[in-house]
Amino acid sequence: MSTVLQDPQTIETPNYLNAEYGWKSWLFTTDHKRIAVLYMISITVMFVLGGIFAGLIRLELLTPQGDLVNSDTYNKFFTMHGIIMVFFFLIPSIPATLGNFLVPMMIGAKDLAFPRINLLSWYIYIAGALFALIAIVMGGVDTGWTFYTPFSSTFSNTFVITAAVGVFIAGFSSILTGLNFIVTIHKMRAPGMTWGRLPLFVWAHYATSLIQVLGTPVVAITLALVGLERAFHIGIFDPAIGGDPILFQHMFWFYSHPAVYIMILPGMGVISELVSCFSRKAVFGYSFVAASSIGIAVIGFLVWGHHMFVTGMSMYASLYFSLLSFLVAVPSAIKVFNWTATMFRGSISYDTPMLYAFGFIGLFTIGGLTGLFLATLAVDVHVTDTYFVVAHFHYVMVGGMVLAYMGGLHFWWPKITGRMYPEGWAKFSALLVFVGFNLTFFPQFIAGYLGQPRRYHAYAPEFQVYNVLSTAGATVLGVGYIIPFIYFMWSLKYGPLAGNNPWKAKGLEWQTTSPPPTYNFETPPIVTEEAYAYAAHKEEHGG
Amino acid sequence: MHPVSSVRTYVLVWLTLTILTFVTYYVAQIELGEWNIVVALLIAFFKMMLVILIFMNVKAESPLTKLFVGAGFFWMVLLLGQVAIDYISRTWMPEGKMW
Amino acid sequence: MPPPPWGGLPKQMQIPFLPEAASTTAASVDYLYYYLSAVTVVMSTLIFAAVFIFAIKYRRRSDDEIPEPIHGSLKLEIAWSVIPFLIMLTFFWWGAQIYFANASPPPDAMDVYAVGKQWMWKIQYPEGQREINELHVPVGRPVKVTLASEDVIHSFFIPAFRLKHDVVPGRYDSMWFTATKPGRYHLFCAEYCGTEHSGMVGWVTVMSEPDYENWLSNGGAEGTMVQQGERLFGQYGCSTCHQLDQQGRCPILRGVYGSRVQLNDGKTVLADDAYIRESILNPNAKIVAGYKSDVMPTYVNQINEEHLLQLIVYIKSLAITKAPGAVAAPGTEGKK
Amino acid sequence: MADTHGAVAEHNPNLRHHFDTMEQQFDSATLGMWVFLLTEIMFFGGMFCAYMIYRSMYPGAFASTSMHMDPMFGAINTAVLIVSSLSMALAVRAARLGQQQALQILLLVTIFFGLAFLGVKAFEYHAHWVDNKVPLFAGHWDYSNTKDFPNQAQYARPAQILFCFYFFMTGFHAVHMLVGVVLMLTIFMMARRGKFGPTYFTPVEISGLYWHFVDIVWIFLFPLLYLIGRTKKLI
Ligand code: HEA
Ligand code: HEA
Ligand code: HEC
Ligand code: CUA
Ligand SMILES: [Cu+2]
Repeated sequence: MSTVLQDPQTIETPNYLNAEYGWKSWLFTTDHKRIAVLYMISITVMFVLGGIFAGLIRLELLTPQGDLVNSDTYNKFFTMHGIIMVFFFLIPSIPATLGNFLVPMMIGAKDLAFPRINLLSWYIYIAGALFALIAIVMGGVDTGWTFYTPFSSTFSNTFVITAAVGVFIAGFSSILTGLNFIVTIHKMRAPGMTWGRLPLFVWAHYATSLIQVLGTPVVAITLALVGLERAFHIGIFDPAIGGDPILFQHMFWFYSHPAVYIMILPGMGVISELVSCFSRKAVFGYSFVAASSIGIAVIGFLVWGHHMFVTGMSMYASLYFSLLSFLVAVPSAIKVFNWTATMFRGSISYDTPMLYAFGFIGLFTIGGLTGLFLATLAVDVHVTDTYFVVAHFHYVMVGGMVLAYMGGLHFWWPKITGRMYPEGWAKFSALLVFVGFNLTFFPQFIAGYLGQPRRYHAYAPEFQVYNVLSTAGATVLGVGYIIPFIYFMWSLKYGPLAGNNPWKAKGLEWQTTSPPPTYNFETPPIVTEEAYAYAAHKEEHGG
Repeated sequence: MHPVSSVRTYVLVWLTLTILTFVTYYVAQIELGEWNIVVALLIAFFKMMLVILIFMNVKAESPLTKLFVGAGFFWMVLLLGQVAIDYISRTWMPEGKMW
Repeated sequence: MPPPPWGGLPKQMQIPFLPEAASTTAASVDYLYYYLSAVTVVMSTLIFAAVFIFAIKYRRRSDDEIPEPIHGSLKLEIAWSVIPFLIMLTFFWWGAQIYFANASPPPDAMDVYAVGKQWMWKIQYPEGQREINELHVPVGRPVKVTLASEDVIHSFFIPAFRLKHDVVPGRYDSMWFTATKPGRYHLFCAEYCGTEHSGMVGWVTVMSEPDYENWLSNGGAEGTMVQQGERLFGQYGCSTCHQLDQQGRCPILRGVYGSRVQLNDGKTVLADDAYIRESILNPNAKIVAGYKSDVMPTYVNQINEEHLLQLIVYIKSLAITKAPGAVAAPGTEGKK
Repeated sequence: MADTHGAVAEHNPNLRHHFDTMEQQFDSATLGMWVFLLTEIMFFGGMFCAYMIYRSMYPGAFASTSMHMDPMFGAINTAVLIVSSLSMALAVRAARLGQQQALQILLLVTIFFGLAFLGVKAFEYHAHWVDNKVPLFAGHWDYSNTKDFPNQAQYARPAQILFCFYFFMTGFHAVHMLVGVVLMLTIFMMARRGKFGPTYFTPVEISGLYWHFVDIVWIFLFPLLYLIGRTKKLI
């Protein structure tokens, strides 16, 4: 793609963007594509907010003394950073935006099964986000994103109820999205779109939806119980009357471990699409990659106790959860190996989305493998609640999911907006993100093994080297995120027209116009071939 | 769409449910030790199955619906069972070793 | 351990990669860590190399080339799920070994008591020393730290020992270690516990045996924990009911600790720290056979964790040594 | 699928644009409801889980608190709910067969019994309030020994936890009942306006599923909260 400005024409075909105008046409839309855009805007706002908190965290940690803000403020920083990034950015990130946009198109449906519920889920999300924002404006929360009792239920004197209500509400938006996907994927597939032909992106979203539907209610009730305990000054987690704080952790992690797979499976779905498209080759071991998504979703519910190895949980339970944590790593390994094998004898291009896919494979592998350190009992005893854990989860969440989101955004941007972004800048910022990311989070592995505890506002001076590196990296990372923000805005107006299928990709979404018309397809598609059948019509492409 | 059950079936189920309610009520007054809870839960489970299969008509539903109903049970068991693993095995700590 | 390779550099330029290893556990955890790191490096190098090589070797040469499809291989799939899993099982096995070795202290471990409180560690020794945010231990002797919390969950973390344990309110936790190297090491609170969580830090001083004895002998002005406990036993009015050798409305506490107590619901319990603690805070939870409930008042919210520990140590000192697990007769008759 | 069935091609006004057939629409709605019920199972499941743990930790306290519930009310309420489930099932049947008159009457019966349940529940709550068995409100908690319960003070601390369970579980259940009643009222209004017929009764069907689910929750709550330790004379 050349970045030379071709005279950007306007898009004439009727599409979901020019179907109607005015803010009402957006706020009352039931079109899954418009709702996806609404979500995209909202989570971007939340990401910037979470990112600002991250910046403040890193700024504070530049020096060991903790001299920028006081400790209460710092505690609120990382809490709000964690809550916003997890519940209001990463969990809805790919499912509610790319998933919302693409799942119906990829299976050849006109919309999701329940378009009004889809819109409702966005409003619920906004309501939840408002509560979170109110909690911030009123003075913040300082419990950590994990809301551990009895600190959250009895001791903290910040706006825990408000924040918990926000998360509780946002949970229902996540549930409704999942519900909609499950029904849509079961009932709305186009003729010929059998389960064995579903794009892996759709499989990944099906697995994600299962977790959303089965896990989220448990965290909802758990946080509701914490909220009630605060409101009435009595409840079931209070050790003073015989309650067990560890039970809270069980119930919290029953959701929140599977939730980390809500935060990675959609990304894995994106990577499957990217690797296949930019290798022009069917994904190696399609059925294994599909099945491994379901495997992760199910086994993911068996391992939550690995967050509790030092809490005084029974040793035997620790053994059980440790063993199963290794089992859940197997399906992830299958995916990594299959992506790599897909590239073998492919025709690989280095377009920006593929660069993000390379980044994902590398960083997710490191993040996942360090997850294995944590699942190893004796090592976790030493590194739990240190920066080692912080580094692990940023590798999988930022290095994994955020890169996948960025990759997917670049890949489907032409479909969503009908326009291309400037390739040169995109490649440059992908590189910046990769370098900045590693600089930020790799040193934290070392600091963590050295013993720097997490959630520390001031730390022992010997850790400073690593923190300085980390802060420097975060700056680079921040710049790496700002550039795409600018050029995406630019491309909305000035980007060259993309055409229906700029990547020559397979998949129903590429067969319709860019941007797609309101009901996605002019004529209802009928599917006659496998997913990723790049070689099926070889002769048509000439050669 | 699936056939509807007869009014008779519904009324019979209702009768069974009502009778079982009073059975639970009275069985609870008989000393059975640990078995009281077991009996109570078994009866409740049986009542639930009646409601699910006949009132909610799952009996005549597609395998897919049955699968989802089954999944509900399965995940409940995952939650309760694995939390129980911790609490049950806490007392397995070798006794005699003071801590 | 040999001096670290960066040992010769000027102080500012020393960049450590591992914390000091100063306990028996530390070395074994480090070996496991090396092993895990090695596997990680190998696996990720393999994957990165494959990605790199494929990306370069099979780069797209013309815009409309379409490679031959390869649909998969069952053998490969099985290989790359089973082999990594087997490797991971070695992680599991090794990790579990060390974890279990750390589960229960050797019987001859010396006792130390630590109470976490927003935001400090209060340490007491049976000999009567008390310190705040300082822990002194002798080298080469197993030490068991009994952990209690006054308020929220804290976590007792000594990086140089590669050990930590959460301190959960409402119960006792414990951990044990054998220090191997004299020196001063960090003590951190590793579970987020509110405002000054990052200030809940201190030092562990490992001393040679003579230094330790020396240190023990100055201090302890208030007497040993047993003596303090005995004093509290009077202050809180325990002694008005519980007399040492005369049985009245309430059990004699001599010989209770470590025995199996017969309860009035027919069950028996082992009288360990947790049981004594519960007997004091929530006496009605378990009633000793032959006694009435509601005679002993509850002391919840009246005795803090430190005093509780002193009382327990005192009651413990009344134990008559005998094989643990033997069932005591109902009440405490017949005990000397 | 799209145009193979000539029969459905004549457009039903209730068919929403993004579905191809009425059958697809109906199946989606029912499946959607079942998935929603899955989430409800896990929602209550969280509480049942915590209940299970505490009950095994404090069996005596649980039995003691249970003595303060009147199992007769519980049983009557169970019976009331079962009747409402019967009328609901019959209402769905009537809807399927297109019997409009019967549908409306049966819906009213369901609503009536739903309200009856809530009425009894309110009555019970009031009794606990008067009896000072509401630890949630300062000044409404008293668990010292009384004539009928000479030894209950020994359970005073964990009993608070268990009363919290009682109020949280029955409270969430009551909220679900309330939602159900409102739902039924809506369905009733729709039925009166002649919305339903033998080809379109999806809303009746899926609200029926919801109603039965709420019934099932109570089937478990009744023995778990009211019927513990009934055999021990006095706790
Ligand atoms: C996207 C999110 C995400 C993902 C995908 C993962 C994936 C994994 N995580 Fe992580 N984790 C988090 C997010 C995530 N985690 C978060 C947020 C926390 C902290 C929460 C908090 O306390 O605030 C956390 C904490 C955490 C802990 C608790 C640490 C502690 O607090 O003490 C543990 C412990 O076992 C763990 C383990 C794992 C494992 C085993 C995986 C596995 O699924 C990884 C599997 C992947 C691979 C293994 C890589 C690919 C495999 C190969 C290339 C094969 C080759 C391998 C071999 C030959 C061995 N994680
Ligand atoms: C989706 C999840 C997600 C994401 C994307 C991130 C992104 C980042 N996180 Fe996040 N982090 C968490 C989830 C996430 N984090 C969680 C769950 C915790 C645990 C919280 C807890 O303990 O309770 C945590 C904790 C955490 C800590 C530990 C705090 C502590 O324990 O004391 C640190 C410290 O370095 C950190 C840093 C960063 C950085 C530098 C980024 C960067 O990647 C962010 C880069 C992005 C931007 C900078 C925004 C875009 C740029 C702009 C809009 C320009 C304007 C901004 C600036 C110039 C600053 N995070
Ligand atoms: C008013 C009388 C009274 C006072 C004061 C009292 N106790 Fe007790 N204590 C009892 C009775 C009666 C029992 C036996 C019933 C029971 O198990 O609760 C008992 C039981 C115990 C037990 C369990 C003994 C066993 O054999 O298992 C311990 C331990 C104990 N008390 C410690 C204390 C301590 C420590 C104090 C002071 C802080 C104290 N008691 C104050 C009356 C009292
Ligand atoms: Cu105490 Cu953190
Ligand atoms: Cu986890």
